[in-house]
Amino acid sequence: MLSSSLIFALTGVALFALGLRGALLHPALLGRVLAINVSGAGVFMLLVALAYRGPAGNPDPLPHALVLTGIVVAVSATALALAMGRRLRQLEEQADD
Amino acid sequence: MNDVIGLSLVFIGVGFFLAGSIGLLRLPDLLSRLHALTKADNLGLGLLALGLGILAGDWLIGLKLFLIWLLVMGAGAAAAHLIAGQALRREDSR
Amino acid sequence: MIIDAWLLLDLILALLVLALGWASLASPDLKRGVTLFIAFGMLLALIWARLRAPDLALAEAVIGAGLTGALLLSALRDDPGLERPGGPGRDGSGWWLGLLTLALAGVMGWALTHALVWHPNSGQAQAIAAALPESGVSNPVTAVLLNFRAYDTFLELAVLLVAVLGILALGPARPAYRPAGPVLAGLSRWLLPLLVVTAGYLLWVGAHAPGGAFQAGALLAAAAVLLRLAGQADAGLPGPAARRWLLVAGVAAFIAVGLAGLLGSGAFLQYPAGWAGSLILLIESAATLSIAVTLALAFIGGRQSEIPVSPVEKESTPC
Amino acid sequence: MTDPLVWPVLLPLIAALFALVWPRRAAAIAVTGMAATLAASVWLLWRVAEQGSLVHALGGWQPGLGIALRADALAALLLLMSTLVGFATTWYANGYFTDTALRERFWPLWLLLITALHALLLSGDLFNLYVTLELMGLSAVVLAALGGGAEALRAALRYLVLGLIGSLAFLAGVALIYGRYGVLDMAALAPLLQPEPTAWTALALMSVGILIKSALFPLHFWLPPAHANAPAPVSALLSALVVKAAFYLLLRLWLDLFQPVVTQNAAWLLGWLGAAAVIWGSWQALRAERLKLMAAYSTVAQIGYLFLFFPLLTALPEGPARDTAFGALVLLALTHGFAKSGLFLAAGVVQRQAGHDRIAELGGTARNLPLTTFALALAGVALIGLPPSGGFLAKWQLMSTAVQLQFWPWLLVLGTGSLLAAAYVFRLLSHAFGAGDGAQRKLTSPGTELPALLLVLCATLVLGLGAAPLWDLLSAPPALEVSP
Repeated sequence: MLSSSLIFALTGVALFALGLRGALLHPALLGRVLAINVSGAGVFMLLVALAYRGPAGNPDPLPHALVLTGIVVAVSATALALAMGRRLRQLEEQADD
Repeated sequence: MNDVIGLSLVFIGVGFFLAGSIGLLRLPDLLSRLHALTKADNLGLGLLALGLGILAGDWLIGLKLFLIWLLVMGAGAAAAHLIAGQALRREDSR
Repeated sequence: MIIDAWLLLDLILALLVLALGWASLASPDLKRGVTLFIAFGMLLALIWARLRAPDLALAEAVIGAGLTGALLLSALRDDPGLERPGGPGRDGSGWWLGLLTLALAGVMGWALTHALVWHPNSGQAQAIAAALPESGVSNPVTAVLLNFRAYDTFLELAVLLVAVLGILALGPARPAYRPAGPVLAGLSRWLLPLLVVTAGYLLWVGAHAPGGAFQAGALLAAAAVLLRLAGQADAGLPGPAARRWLLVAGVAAFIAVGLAGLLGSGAFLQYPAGWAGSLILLIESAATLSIAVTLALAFIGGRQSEIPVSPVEKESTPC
Repeated sequence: MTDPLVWPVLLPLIAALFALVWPRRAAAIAVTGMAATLAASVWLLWRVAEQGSLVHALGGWQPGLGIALRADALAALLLLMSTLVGFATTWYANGYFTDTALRERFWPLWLLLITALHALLLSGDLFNLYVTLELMGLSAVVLAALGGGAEALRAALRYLVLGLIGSLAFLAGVALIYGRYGVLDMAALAPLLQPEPTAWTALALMSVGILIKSALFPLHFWLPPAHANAPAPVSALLSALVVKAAFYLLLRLWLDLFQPVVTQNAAWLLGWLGAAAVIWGSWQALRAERLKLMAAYSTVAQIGYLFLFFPLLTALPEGPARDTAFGALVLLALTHGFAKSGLFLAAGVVQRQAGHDRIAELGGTARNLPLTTFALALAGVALIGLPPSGGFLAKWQLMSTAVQLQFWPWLLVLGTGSLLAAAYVFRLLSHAFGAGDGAQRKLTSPGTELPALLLVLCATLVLGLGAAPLWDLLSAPPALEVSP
């Protein structure tokens, strides 16, 4: 019963859990942002795997569209988080001076 | 016949990639690693593109593959130059 | 028993992507982690292509690996202290969270296997294929994004807008890079027109082949990133007032077309018969500009007018 | 003929775009936009009262292939509350931000947050809900960081990271649902759902994601610093609406969509977490030294009360008794929304006039700011649950339902929670009425004090006296049963 869909869907689940653990535990903000991206990639992989219909069939385009939306949301959130982290560090440095 | 030539070119190209990757992992310092990587990858990709072009048997696809090769060579050369320059600068400041 | 060659390839890809994901998060050196993450993104693009999702492969390569990578690397440049391992964190107390996520993965895997093996379903593929001729485009992913589920894309552009407004509200831009040396300058002279032309091509071709507004916008943004790396502080963007108009263009185009549909046929975002293709291209063109400016501003990282006068001397653009 | 469903989403969004392009006119644009949104929300509620529920198939596509907007009485009532609170806080914010540059940055984001709230309330599609959750989360985070200080930014960053984790968990649940059932439209999905591994796991993932955002104990820890350090109008919106929108989503999933999947034990788990939130949040509110922190912890407690309803509603069979309990839940949510937003606005006034919000040093506030102190007191009345507020009726109904089901622990929780609430409210008022010159009256225009007063009047008088029609409206059939 092992199919390409199942392999990548399970890999997606593993990446999701791996990223979740990192997002909760990584000591640095940048690491957490990385982890959230890995976790998101896991969910995306789950969706793309679900859409796959074998080498002959046409894949279901709906999950592809969802993932495209998800990728763009992820990059927006990443950019915002990094900008906030940079601003916070500036404020902390000012406070230290 | 074309298939045999194409496939063997692809395999030789993959071999160059493999050699480049091993060089990246095994060579002692940054500059020699860069050397191994750029040379092997440029040649490997060229052979790969050529082989795939022959396999496809379509001059338009071949042209596209050739353009890809050119682009990667240009970008790769510039990137290697930047990395090497950065490395040298760091050594100077040390 | 002979294992299918595809399955073998899939297993290798799956193990490789897991290893890269793990290594990028486990690395105590964040610079190494970011580099591994970019490789992870490229591998993802490969997997999307393998799973016959070329639209996603394009988007992942440009956005997921490319722009996200550039953002992460520039965050490291701003704060070299980040590379050091350690820092405030919950050391050692997180083992139970690790166990919890492991259990979660187990449960999800079980549920998924249950769904995939015993209850396979075809999703919306047939409904989409049946409605595709009426959608105005022949690339099914574009049809979903800009017609069937255009409302998602509409709100997604609003998400982009919020993110960029947030970044602009937070503070001044990151310091500019030093002017490029001859090699980088030469490269960008060659690459820039190529990127712009490719972006235009992707926008146009999205109607019937892989591509579309997001990939095109991201490529344009990549051109801006290249310009900024080569030392141009404003990344080739127009002035503040024009930027505002460009930022709202995508959402505004959606609203205008949507309202026309609401007044004409009673449903928001309903395209009049025969006009769907052109209206989608109109929305996509506006969205491409908005996405490009948004992502470029995200890379610049703040308000331009307040860039520190004395640029910080950083060793990120040699030559 | 067009229907009102898209307007509550579109109007604030259009206003946001105009406010961005014409920053000088942003305040006027925001007030106009909110007034128009208010009209649309009233129109929507009126149509829902007339028809029971509304559906708008976006793009003219069959929901399932496309996305549908849906409104029933619950959505329409929350939408109206959201617009009223949004309107009052917009009015208040107009005088709050004195720095021109900050004002110009504030307005578009503010209107985008309101857009996100309304899009969430009206969405009928699981993936679209994910997009609205992200839109709401990101705009809320940015607004919470707008206070500027390192403390606010640190809290906002934690809020962001947790919010993103929550959204991803939600999305993972949505992916599982699509993998098993192939549908994202909630109305089309409802008849397909069965109690089985995929549905359980998906519901668990989505619920955890939303519980983080609705700050149910013990996932509440991000809320107090984020809400207490944000600018006052933003705190009001975050506490009254953003948390409530996440709760609304949970309500939709547990009582509507996943009803056949939910087990009584799971509902009890939520109920007990709610009970812990009531006790812990009220206790922390009593110990808080700052007024805004007290208000934020009180939100943790008040969210807890809402969760006490879950096991009762799951245990009750369909019928008038369940409808009444459900009405009480909605009444409590609405009361808290009005009371808490009023409390935060009043706290903002006090903080501005006194230069701080340390409760122990607020002596003289009653003399110097009588209207605002009155608003604080009325908000307290609603939060404790004294008559004639909506909170009184709702808690009374909660108590009698618990008695009817012989679920005695809830009486203890309600009693303790109300006593603690009374304690923290009276502690605040005793300081405010005490001697001192904590809050010196500087220039105060009616626009500063009135919005808070109007909001708490809604919580106490309007909802207390107008509860009966609300109950009637809610016993109409839910939206999911109506096909387009």
